[in-house]
Amino acid sequence: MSILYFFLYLLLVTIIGLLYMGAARKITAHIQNRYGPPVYQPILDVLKLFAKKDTASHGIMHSLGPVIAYTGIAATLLFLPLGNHTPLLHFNGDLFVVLYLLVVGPLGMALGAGESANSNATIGIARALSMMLGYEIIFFMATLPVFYHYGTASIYRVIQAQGAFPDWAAILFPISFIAGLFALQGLMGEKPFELVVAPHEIASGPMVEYGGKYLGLLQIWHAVGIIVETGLFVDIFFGPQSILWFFAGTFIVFFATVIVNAVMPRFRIEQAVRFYWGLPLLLSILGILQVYIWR
Amino acid sequence: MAMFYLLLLLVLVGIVSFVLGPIKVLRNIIAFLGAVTAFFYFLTNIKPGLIYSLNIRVYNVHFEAGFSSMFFGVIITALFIIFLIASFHEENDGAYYLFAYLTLTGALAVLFAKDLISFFFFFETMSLFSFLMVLKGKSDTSFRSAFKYLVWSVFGGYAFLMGTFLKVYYTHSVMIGDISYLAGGVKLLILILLLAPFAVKAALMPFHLWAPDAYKDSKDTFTVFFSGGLSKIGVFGYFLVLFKVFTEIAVKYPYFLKAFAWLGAITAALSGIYAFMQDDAKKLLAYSSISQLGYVAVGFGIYTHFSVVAALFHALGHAVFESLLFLVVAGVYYRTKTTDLRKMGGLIKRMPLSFIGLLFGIIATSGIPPTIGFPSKWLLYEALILKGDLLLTSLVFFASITAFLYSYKLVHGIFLGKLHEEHKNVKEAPLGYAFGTVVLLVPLLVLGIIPGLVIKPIDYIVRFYLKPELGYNLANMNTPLGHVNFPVVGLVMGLTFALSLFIYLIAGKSYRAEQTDNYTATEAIDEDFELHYAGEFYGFMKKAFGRPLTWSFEKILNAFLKLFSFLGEVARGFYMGDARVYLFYVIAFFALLAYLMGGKL
Amino acid sequence: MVSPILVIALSLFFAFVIPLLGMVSKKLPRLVPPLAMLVNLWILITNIKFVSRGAMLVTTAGLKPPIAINLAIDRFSLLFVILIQLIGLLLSVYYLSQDNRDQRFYMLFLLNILGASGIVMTGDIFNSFVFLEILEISSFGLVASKKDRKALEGGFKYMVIGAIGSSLYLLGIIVLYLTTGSLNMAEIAKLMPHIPESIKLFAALLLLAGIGVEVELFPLNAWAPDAYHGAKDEISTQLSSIISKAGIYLAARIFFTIFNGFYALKIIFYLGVITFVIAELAALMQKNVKRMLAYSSIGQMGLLMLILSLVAKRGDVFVITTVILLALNHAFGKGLLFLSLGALSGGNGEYEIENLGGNGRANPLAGFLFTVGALSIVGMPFFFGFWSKISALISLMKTNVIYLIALVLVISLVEIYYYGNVIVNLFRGEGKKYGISIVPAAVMILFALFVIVFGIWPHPVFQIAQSAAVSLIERTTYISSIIGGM
Amino acid sequence: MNGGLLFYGSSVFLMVMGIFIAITGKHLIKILLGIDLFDVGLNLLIISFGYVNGGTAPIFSKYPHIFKNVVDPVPQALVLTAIVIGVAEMAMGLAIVMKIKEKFGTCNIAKLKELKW
Amino acid sequence: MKLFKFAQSRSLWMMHFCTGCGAVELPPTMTSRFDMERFGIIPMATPRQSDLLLITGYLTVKTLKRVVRAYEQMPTPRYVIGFGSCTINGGMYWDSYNVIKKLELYIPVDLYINGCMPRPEAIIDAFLKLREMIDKGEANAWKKYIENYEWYKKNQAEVFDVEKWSLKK
Repeated sequence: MSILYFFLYLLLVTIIGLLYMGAARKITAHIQNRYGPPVYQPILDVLKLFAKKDTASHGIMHSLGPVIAYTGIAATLLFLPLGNHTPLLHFNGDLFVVLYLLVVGPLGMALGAGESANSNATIGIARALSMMLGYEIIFFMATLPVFYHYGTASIYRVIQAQGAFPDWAAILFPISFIAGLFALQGLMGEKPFELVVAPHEIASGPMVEYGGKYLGLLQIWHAVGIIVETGLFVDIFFGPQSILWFFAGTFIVFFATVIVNAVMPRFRIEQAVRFYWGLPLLLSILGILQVYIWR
Repeated sequence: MAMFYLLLLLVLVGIVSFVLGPIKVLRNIIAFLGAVTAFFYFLTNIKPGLIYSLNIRVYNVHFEAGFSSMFFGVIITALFIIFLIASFHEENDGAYYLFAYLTLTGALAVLFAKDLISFFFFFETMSLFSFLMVLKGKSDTSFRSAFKYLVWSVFGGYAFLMGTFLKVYYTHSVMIGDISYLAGGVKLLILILLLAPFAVKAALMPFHLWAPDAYKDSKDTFTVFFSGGLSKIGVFGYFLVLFKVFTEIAVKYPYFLKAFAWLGAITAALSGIYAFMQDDAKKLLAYSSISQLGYVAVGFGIYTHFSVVAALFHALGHAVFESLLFLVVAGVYYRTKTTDLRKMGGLIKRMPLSFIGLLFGIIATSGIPPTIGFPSKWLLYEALILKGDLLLTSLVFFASITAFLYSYKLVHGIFLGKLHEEHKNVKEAPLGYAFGTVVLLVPLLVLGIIPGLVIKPIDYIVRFYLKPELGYNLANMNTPLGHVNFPVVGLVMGLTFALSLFIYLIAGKSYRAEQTDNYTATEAIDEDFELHYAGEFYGFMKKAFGRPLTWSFEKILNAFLKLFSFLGEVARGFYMGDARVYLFYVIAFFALLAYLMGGKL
Repeated sequence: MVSPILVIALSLFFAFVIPLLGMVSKKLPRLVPPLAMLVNLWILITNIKFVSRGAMLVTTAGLKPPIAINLAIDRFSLLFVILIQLIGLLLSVYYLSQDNRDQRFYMLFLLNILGASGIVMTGDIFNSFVFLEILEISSFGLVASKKDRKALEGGFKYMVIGAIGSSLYLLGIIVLYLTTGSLNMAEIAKLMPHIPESIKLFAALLLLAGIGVEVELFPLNAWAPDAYHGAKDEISTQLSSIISKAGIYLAARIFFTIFNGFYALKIIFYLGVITFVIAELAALMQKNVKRMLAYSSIGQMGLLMLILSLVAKRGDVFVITTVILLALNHAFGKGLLFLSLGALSGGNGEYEIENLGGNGRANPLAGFLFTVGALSIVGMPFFFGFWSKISALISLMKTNVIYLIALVLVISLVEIYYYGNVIVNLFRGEGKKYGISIVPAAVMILFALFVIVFGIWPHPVFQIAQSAAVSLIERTTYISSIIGGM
Repeated sequence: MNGGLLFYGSSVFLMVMGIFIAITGKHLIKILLGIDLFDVGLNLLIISFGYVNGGTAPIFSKYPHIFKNVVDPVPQALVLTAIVIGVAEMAMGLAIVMKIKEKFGTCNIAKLKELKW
Repeated sequence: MKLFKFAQSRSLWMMHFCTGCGAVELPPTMTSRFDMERFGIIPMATPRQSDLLLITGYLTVKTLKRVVRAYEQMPTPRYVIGFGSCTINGGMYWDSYNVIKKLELYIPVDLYINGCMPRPEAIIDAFLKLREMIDKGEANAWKKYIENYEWYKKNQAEVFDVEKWSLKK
């Protein structure tokens, strides 16, 4: 029974993710005061992509790339408790399992894109991996004080440990929270740090050779990715939520990143990495020091 | 006695394979059989606790097989066999195998040695013969790097000797015994001196200058044993000095341990950065090997039960995936005669098995779950957080991020991207390499999924010195902080992979696009259009790091060495060349002495 | 019992027979030296059993010791004589392969060996001066025998310093004679306590001058680099292996048996340290391999004297055994290095590191032998040098001079640097091939064999060195067996 | 030992002159002569040690029992051999100097600077 | 499946080959005044990802080669809209030696918008027309390209070296 429950769960999250992407396009449209597509547009896009007759593939690894990407994000989803709603497997793994599974996605996509032997794709991947040097560190340093404070590495227990509104981790550790926000912007690949899929510069980066169903898979991967990344952030900083409040929380966080995405221009890659080693790094170190002093 | 017979056996096989040098086939068979018998002899007869001392009138050499020496001995001998099988494909002369066997003898003898002088003797033997092995390297720069390696390892050896003499002077015993009861700063000095050679062998930051060149220039198959096996002697040394020689180090010198951990973290981070700046596959792997050994140093620096078990497990992991990577690169070199990432590319089409080997190797190097790299990294992080120094944890995390960068650059440079014209009809790596790859893949996955198999012996070693706190069984590991069930993680990844494969299959079919059918803004491209972007892969990161990238410890060291050459100039100046001046020296000397002794005359 | 005096007599006889043989045929003189050496060795070996306890006295002209000149041989001096004769034999066999020698060279060679063995055997101080002079004059000749600009210059410098040194040595003897009234070493040793302190110091200083030149201590060794560099390779071998060993024996005999090791040895200690440091550092900067080996040889001698001077402090057997080990290792290792360098450079004397590049690969045997010699001198395991270096460090520790161990280790690191530099250069690129005939190759292999065989199993050499050291320590038995009459 | 100031003074003077010439001499032969002077001075010093004022040679066959002022014979014997050795030294030295003149073309020691540092 | 047909018509990813003077009409259609995104049409960077190819003006021999290559790189089902009269009959360049007179000969075109550079309203109309055609299943010009592939190739061969430029299927 749990297998069916697992499929349903995954489908639900994918659809919600696609709706988030539709909402994002709607928000950016309204910011540019135009109507923008209907919210369910991404679902249509995915269906259209899967309906494509035949798409070009450059080898087994090329076609397996999106598959591994989706595997990575799906596996991470399973280990991530959504609010205090406990999914199947969060007991068998903690923060580090999630962090390392998060990397499997981009690595799989990178392998596939690498196989497509297109220089745009490779430049895109080089940027994606270098960006990780920037935001991954800040994200980890932002979440570290929370885990250290509650003395556990399992996300579920961190959620339980945080009480009602006034003693959320976001309130107790404001500096780390802000640093986490900076990191989230990079993690999601939103506009100031949208160097990986920069359509104008490197023709949508790694996705340059992906068409049809591969692109469909990558869209789903991106959709689930939004939920997982924002969900992780919400779990750590916003404490125990019912499933509804959890999705509301993720949407609010997602809404914030989309707004920033709609108005910000794009960094050059070395500027982006250097930016992360500037203010956000300082903030996260302050966060850690705060834990030492305050605890 | 068993230990002495083992070493004797190895030396004899070495000599026999030297004598049989020209007859290739016979020599290879003998060499292979010798290694295998040594391995099984090692497993069957060497029991921990076996004591044996050999009296050669001048000094008596004491051997003792402890648990840790068993652990490392098995790793090193196994890697030696894999190295041997792969090396039959290269054309090596008899002397190559003689030196290989003598290096192995030195390494094993170091593991067994109980008294410090014989420890130094075998350490020097190992350094000398591995120097000769590197000297037989393939490129013309291998002389310079071999020489650098020799000077560095002899520097380590002499520091160790100095430490030994200090120890013997104060404790009047040559045995590897405890020195923590000594008074004053001398025990810190002895500790640092005894630790130096192992920091050199395991390429800790300030002592790592020899490693990249030596790993790059030595013969490819030997690098497998060199970086996988011999660096384990460094790790064994850490364990030996930090636990057996200086038992109450945590109590007496906690700051030394903290500095040691930070040094390990800095090594991991910096060599990670240098790794992804390299354009040569072997140099990249050399820096990656140094980076991985940095984690082991961090593990020892934390000095809790978790961290030491993590360090030993990571040392084993390093032996497995580092030798796997070097083996695959050796196979690629054997076929394409180049290790320069810019010249290779697209070999996945021609060498699929090697690609799988390298893929799992880099997954293990970056510590992604189903492989052996993940449990040790996970345990290391748990230990770091439990210990409480979060800044160190962040630096270690930064170092493990660099692992993703350089491992992807490696796999992309060699296997992905455009297949060059000259590699059109390159065949798969020969049997020796393929066998080694497959053999190494098994522990890489099995120990990744059920780490309990190996945690048990490791815990058994560390339990003797540190209070056991790590709860573990065959499948999962838990610490006060968190709990991981590794088979479940592996299973989940397999399940989701099957799911997404299913989604992929039900969608439409795809056709195999030809290599030139590529999006290049609709320009027509032909064969020699350079699509393979491998050189300067992270070029822009140079701008991101900016000037600090140019600082290197080598410059500081060379400035220091200038001092010696200055002194040399001064010393040389005395011998002016004119006989009369010499005469003047003699007379002046006597005049001076007479004056000094004048009082007593 | 064949009297060891024959060793000196026969050598003289052979030396002066050579010109006669020379007239008979060109080939014959070459055979004389090896024959002489063989006979000497045979004589010495038969005498071993007489030296098992205390010194053996050989009287000349029938008179009792204090009056006549006599030979006093104990195990310590017998070991050195056999060493000198053995290396002499090897070198003379080496010369067999070279036929462009004129007979005078062989005479000088025989005189040199005679001088060296004379010093080691004599019991009379003035007699040691005479043998020292014979040794020095013949080595001036040998160094200058190559008759090219470098050799002559080296020879001249050696001559100037050697002459002055030996004159001061003579003055020292006279001072000792005036105070003790006798010339016999044992006699002087017995009367030593009665000599006033300052006179004893003045005599020691003067004697130190003579010996210092031979043993290449710092201010007195200015001639050595030029002499080694100028001379032919075999002569440098002879210089480093035979002549300096005789110097070591003389130093040990005088400063230990006669002066019973008093504080004057402090000077040698400091001199030894300075020599060791300066020589090795100077060697670091050398571009010419021959000169580098010269400096390295001086450095090794400095270390040796350093250890010798420790004898006075504790006087236990281990320190002297180390001295003997170091001497043996230096004799064979350094000799091997000079000979193989000759083979590597094909005897035409261009020893620059650059144009030696690749020669090791071109003529593999010479390259291999050079590496063996270098690794042994540097003290790598499985070579005899390892044991001598370790025991040197242990003896340093035994006489609790701990900081010095650090200095010796740092300096030997420098040593490994420049030796490694040469070795690596030898095997890089392709060099010029020089033919090497069987005889010299055989000699070099014998040298190498000593170093390797006793490197792996040092037990027998330790045995001999220990017994010789014991005989040097027992000063009183030496004196009693000589003065106390037969 | 009471040879008087004359002998000691003159021998020391000779030795000092020898050394001075050897050190400051330009010409090779001058240096050799300096060394030889030093030897001669030394020999004179040794002889003067054994000198007994008014003593005669200790030949007992003619005057069997005179024991008082007999000159000490041993230093004289030593000096004999020392002189012979000095000669040998000088012979070898001059041979070398001849060859140097032939090969270097000059006898000026400043030119003998090929082997240095 | 009707749902797929609905999805295909509602989300058309457009790649406009900006030759000639039509390109300048597209920005206004994309941006806030006319906002074609509300019909699910967004510009994509590479032919692999797009299903709608807009030829926005006259084609010369040089650009036709690239258009054909881009067209072949697009996954099926793919649609082509020709802007302006130049694609129909060469427009005002009817007598120039290197302008392609009839686009029809070289790649199948689903829809033409006449007018010497149609205004954004006309473009939006065209998109809605195309959406109906897809719903009704009439927009299968891409099948014609596959069925009489040789005919198209013959025509193209007259104009440029097909061997070098076209993709080997």
